[in-house]
Order: sequence, then structure tokens, then C-alpha cells
Amino acid sequence: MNRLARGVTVGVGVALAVALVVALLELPAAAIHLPGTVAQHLAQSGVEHPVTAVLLNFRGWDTLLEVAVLLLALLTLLTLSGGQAAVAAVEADPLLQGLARKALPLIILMAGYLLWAGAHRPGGAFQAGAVLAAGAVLLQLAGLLPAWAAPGRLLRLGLTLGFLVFLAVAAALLGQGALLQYPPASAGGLILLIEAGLTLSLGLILAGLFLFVTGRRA
Amino acid sequence: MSTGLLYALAGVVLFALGAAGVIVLAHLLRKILAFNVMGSGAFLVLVGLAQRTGVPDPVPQAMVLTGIVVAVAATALALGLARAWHARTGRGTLTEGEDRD
Amino acid sequence: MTEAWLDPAAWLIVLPLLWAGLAFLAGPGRGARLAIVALALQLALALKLAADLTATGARVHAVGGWGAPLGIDLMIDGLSTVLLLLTQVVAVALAVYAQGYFADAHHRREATWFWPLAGFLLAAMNALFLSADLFNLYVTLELLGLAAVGLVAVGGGTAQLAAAMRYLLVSLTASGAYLLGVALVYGAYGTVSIATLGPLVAAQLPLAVWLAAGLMLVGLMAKTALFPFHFWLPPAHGSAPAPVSALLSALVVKASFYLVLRLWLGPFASLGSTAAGLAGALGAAAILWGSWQALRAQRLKQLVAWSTVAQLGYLFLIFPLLTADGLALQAGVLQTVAHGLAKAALFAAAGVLMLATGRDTVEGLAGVAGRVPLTLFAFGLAGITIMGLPPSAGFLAKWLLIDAALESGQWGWILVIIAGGLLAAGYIFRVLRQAFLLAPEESRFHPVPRRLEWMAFVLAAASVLLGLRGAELVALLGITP
Amino acid sequence: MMTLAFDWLLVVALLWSAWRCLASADLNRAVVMFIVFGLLMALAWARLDAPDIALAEAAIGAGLTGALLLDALGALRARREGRDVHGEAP
Repeated sequence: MNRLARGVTVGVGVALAVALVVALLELPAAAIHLPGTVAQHLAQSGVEHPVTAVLLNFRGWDTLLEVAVLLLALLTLLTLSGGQAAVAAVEADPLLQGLARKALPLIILMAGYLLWAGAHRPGGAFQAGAVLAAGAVLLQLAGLLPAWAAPGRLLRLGLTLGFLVFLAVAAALLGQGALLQYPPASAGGLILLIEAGLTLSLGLILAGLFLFVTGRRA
Repeated sequence: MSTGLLYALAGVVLFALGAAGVIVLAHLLRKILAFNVMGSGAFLVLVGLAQRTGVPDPVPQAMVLTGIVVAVAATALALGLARAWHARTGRGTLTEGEDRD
Repeated sequence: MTEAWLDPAAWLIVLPLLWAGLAFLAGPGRGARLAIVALALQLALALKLAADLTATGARVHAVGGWGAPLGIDLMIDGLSTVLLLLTQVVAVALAVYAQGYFADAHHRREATWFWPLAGFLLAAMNALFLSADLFNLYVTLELLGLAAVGLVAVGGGTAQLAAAMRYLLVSLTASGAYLLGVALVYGAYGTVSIATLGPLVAAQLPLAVWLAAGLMLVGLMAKTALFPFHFWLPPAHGSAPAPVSALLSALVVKASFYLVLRLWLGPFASLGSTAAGLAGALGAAAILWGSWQALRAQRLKQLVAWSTVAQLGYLFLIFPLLTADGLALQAGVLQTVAHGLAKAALFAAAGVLMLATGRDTVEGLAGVAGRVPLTLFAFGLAGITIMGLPPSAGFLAKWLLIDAALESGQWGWILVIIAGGLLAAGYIFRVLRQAFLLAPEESRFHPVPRRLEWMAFVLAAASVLLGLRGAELVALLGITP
Repeated sequence: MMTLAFDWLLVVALLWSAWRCLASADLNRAVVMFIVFGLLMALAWARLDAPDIALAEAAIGAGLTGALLLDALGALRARREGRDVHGEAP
């Protein structure tokens, strides 16, 4: 990129920032206030934590598509690394290995807690899945878990299970009148079912974003 | 100035910084970093601006959670492409002649 | 009206998501037959949707049963239904084509994860056409963009990697701009539902919303590859495997255009008029520059890709001509559909020609007329639509556009439309002329599965015959809430 | 008063770390600054009464993205050194 284009880009960036700052400072209050609406319908959502209610009930459709985005990223990474062999993991220092071994049960426990807590307070499937994935990355760095090769059937099932369960529930609820229209009585149970599937699959997918790519040689 | 508005203002600056970075920086890893800064800026605007009256709003918070997951998916994909490109050509940039890191 | 659990709108999104997931579960290289059966079903669903729409009018499917602004609404009206129909028709034909294309030994490796990627791509398209929620649209845009990048990368070559990387960077920056726009809109009004926004924007228009509209529209124009944001398109569409190029050029760029149209006609209507001249000027530049590059292109698929840059220009000519009588809007949608069918046919035909000759240059086409006459005929038919000759749908679109320009007294655009048609004739005949030359002595031809030729022909014929059924399409388009 | 001062400090730190991340001449340092930026973002989310995002940002934004970036950086470096030793691209 030449100097002129650089200069123009930086100039446009500065102008945009200035205009946005001015716009935010003079912005009047919003006409619609959704937190009130969320609180009003929270009792019918099946969970007590408003963010989880939005994520899995009121705007659950976003979340379903978002899981598809993750699967898609993983698929493309598999396409890119197709046919390449994983290099054996380098031996890590024993201190890290010991630490990783001790941390593992703790990590699984924490993921379980976050999943359970999501219904009432901060936490939920995404945080729990991320913790599981972090555990897998830690194990890999400690040399205790090899990089993954092309996924076998069982792994593929684990990767897609959360997505397919979510989709099946969404479609099955069509009988209620619309996609993802939970009956208030069973909403809590269905959301927990979806979140349990998502925790497993998101953990595997997020770990896969790392483990399918690391240590690969063309 | 409320806490929400302050972070929203920081957000627009981060967004502009990141957006200019994605375009101006040559190295692919730097472009990916800049993209993440840009995304974080947009997320701060989304939540900060909605909460400028001081009331927490779960709707944009849930949207940002979705956004963070989408961003990590995009980052992983971009890094995968950058690695494959580097493995094939030995270069860290798309255009020739700017190959310093 | 059908029963709730049979709502075709809902199944049009659930079904592609389902077969995409199942195709991944089935394993590498699998899923072709599943996809074709499911896509045939989707086509039936889209037809059912159109029939219901004609009978009972536009409606909303409130996901979760909450309704906007708390929940996400799906909007079923004429515009979304026309694009859903186009998508399913093109997709089912290209799926049959792709099954044959990837059966070829040289291309089998590219097919490893083609089917699940294509499934997610089509699910994203359908979800985008139906969604009436700005943030939900952001998620569908990301799903669509990443799927498209993944499909460009399946080729695995160096050129594909560079094209995919460039495409990804443009796509991500553009959706980032869109997302900031959504954040500003939510901050300004407290909702992201398009229907709820309409009256709110009309009542009050702070600076933040002007900036939001600018960011969102520029981002979407970059995704539509409108000149001068077109630079990523020819490498991406020109280097991908033929079925992928066809999907991307025929459908994917139309999704972001559809969204521009939705926003321009909907919540940002009062803002649009100030930028209409600029959008038209960029469209005119795209027509002239894209056609000129197509005339000069050495490689066949590059030529077809540059033609897409030019044809997308016509879509933006409609903005300065939008008036209450809806002529320009009809022209834009007809052009979207006509180009979608014709461009899918051109890329499908280009794929056959490249398989047959084993070369990818225009020069290497000498002598193919005698070997794959059906494909060449398909190329010519699709060319009729691209050039805008009667009785094709392309003709109808350009005729309506000229009509709209005449009615509003804006003569300048007519010159651009006519010049674009002449330039298109130039690059189409350049290919046909080369194909009818005698083959050099040393050239060898490879046999091509017949179904590839037939699919190219079916798509091309549809693009021409649609011109005779334009009235039905326009009637469907007229159904608004 | 105290909290407002803390917010200003945090905002300045956010902008500074983002700037260092993009402007630093050394890629290693840039990635490390990005992880610092991610952790500061997590703090900002906590200040915005968004503990869910703070958790996700720390685990995904800083943690997983950081690991991906470091691993990619390592891979790019390893290949570059391999090329320098053999005097040609691998």
C-alpha cells in the first residue's frame, strides 16, 4: 500500500472516530427500553438469569446460527489441513505435565458448575465449553494430548451433537406455533438439555479450532 | 458522563483504530489482530451505549456473547488460512515487497 | 394457511441446517445424494411458500413466539419469497452439477467437505432472506461470509488461498462496519427489529443513525462487490471450483444486495435519497469497468467473474430511479433473478469447457463447438440474458430500467445501460467465436459427464424463458405487508 | 469519584494496549499486547455489569484467541527459520 493510500485511510479513520464521538455525545435517550420487557417475561422463560434467557429463549435463534458459524469455521480448517500429518508433540517439562494432570479434574468440575449456574447467575454453555476447551489446549501444551488428525465418526458426533440437539428442539417446537417456542412449563428442562449438548460440542469445537491446526506439517 | 457512555466512546476509537489497521497493516497476523480490536470496539459500543443510563441491559450483553464466539471462529479461520498461505509461499503478507514483520 | 408445524418458511432454514450437519456427520466426501433430495424438498417448500403468499398475503413468523422487539421475527413477503425461489432453483441444479463435477478424479479432493459447507451457505442465504432483525442479519451475514470463504478455499491451490484470504478480510471488515451500525441503532432506539424501527427512524433522526446507515450500507456494498469494492471478486470467483464459482456469483453477492434494498426501502428510506445519485454513479462505473475487464480477460472464468462485476452494477442503477410506481424496484429484482440464473449457467458451462479442453484460457477453447455443442448452446443462451436481448428476463429487466429512467427524465443512465449491453455482446461473442474456430492439431478433448451439460442448459434456458413469465414474478413481488 | 477515576484509567489502558498491539514493530510483542488488551477488556465488561461477557472474554477473547495467535506465530517462525537454514523456501 503506498503512502498516499495509507494517509487517506488514516485520515478517514480519524474523521470517522471524531464524527462518532460527537454523535454519541449528542444522542438522546432510546424510545424503547428492553430490559423492562425482559424482566416482565423472565418468569415464562424457564431460567432466572436474564442473559441466559435472552441467549437461549428470547433470541435463541441467533445462538443456534452462531453454533453453525463455529462448526463452519472448523469445517474450513479441516479443509485447509486435509491430508497433512500431525507432528508428534514436543516433550513438555514435567512440571507443566504435573500441573495439567492436577488441573484436569478441577477444570471439568468448573465446566459442570458453570453449566449448572447459567440458569441462575452468570455462566452457561459458552463459558463452560470455553473452559473445557482451555483444558484441552493445556493438555496439548503439556504434551499429554496429541494434536487431532482428521476426525473419526465418534468425534464428528461429539462435534455436531449440541448443534443437532438444538436444531431438533427448535424444529420440534414448531408444533407449539413457531420455531423455538418453548411451552413455559418445560422451557427450563429443554434449555438445560440444549445447554448440556452445547457445552460438550462447544468444548470440542473450540478445542478443535486449536488441536486440528497445531503441529501440522505440509 | 456515565460509565456506559465512557466505554462506548472508547469503543468507537478502538473501532476506528482497528478498521484503519486492517486496511493499512501489511502482515496477515497484524491484520487479524486489528480485526479483533475493531470487533471489541463495536461490542463496547453495543453494550456501553445501551447502558448509558446506568441500567444493565441483558439484550446487548447476549448479543456480544454471540459476537465474541463469532469473532473467535473468524479468527481461527483467518489464522488457518494465513498458516496455509505461509506454508505454501513462505510469505506473511498477500502483496509482495512488504514482507517484513 | 398451513398448520404451524408445516410452516414452509421455518423448514426452509431448518432443512439446510439439518442436512449440512448430517453431511458433516456422514464423513468426508459424503452427502451429495442427501443434499440433492433435501434441495428438491426445499424447492417444493419455496413454491408452497409462494402459493400461500399469493393466497393469504404477507405475514410474520415470530421465532420463540415472543414477537419483536423482544424476539426475532421472520418476514415473509414478495421480495423475500422471490429470492428464496431463485436460491432453491439455482441450488438444486448446481447440486446435481456438483455431484457430477466432483465425481471426476481430479476434483475429488476438493469435495472433502464441500457438501456441509454448501449446506451452511444455503441455510445462511435462506435465513438472511427471511430475517427481519438487524442483529440476527449480522449473524446470517457472518455465516454466509465464512461459508463462502471456506468454499473458495476448498480448491487448496495457492491462488485459491490468496483469494480466500482477501475475500475473508473484506468480508470481516464489512461485517464489522455493519455491526457497529447495528450497535448505534440499538443505542439510538433500543431495538433492532426492522418493522419496529420504521416509525422510530421517521420520527427522529440523530447524527448517530446517519453514521450507522452509512457504515451498514458501505459494508453491504463491499460485500456485494460494488465498484470500487469489487477487487476481491474476480480472484475469488475466478479461482474457485466451477460449482462454487456458480454459487457465489449467482447467489451470494445477491444476499448483501437484497439487504441494501431492504434497508434502503425500509428504515433508511429518508436517508437513501441523499446517496441515490452516488449509488447510481458507482453502478454505472461498475458496468463500464467490469465489462471492459471482461473483454480483456485471458482466462475464461476470469471473464465470467468480471461480467458479474458489471452485471451487479445494474442493480445499483435502480436507486436514483426508485419511485412510487415501483418500476425500478421491479427492474432490480428481475435483474437479480435473471443474472442469478444466467451466471450460474455461464459458470457451469465454463466448468464443462475447462474439463473438456483441460485448459482454462479463452484461447484454448478453439474447436470445442463440435465436442460439447449443448454446453456451447447453453453459454449462448445465458449470454442472451446477460446481453439483455429479448425475450430473456435480462431484456425485461433492462427494458423496465430504461422505462424508469425515461419516466423520471434521467437520460444519462440509458446511455450506460446500452453501452453495457454492447460491451456484454463483445465478451460473449469473443468466447463463442473462439469456440467455433478449428481445433489445433495437437489438442485433445476429455469426455464430460452429460449431466453437467444438461444442468448448464437447464439454467440457461430458465434465464431466457423467465422473460415470458415476468408478469407473475412482478405480481409476487407486489405483495407487501 | 474513585470508580470514575478507575474507569478513565482503564479506558486509557485499553486504548494504549490496542495501540501498542497494532503499532509494535515486533510481532511477538504485538500478540502479547493483544492478550493484555483482552484481559483489560474483561475488566471493562465487569465494570459494565456484564459478568457473563467478562468470563467469556477472559476465556475466549484473551485465552483461546491468544493461544491460537501464539501457536500461529510459532508456526510462522519455525518455517521462516527452516527456510533461512536451507536458503530456500520449504
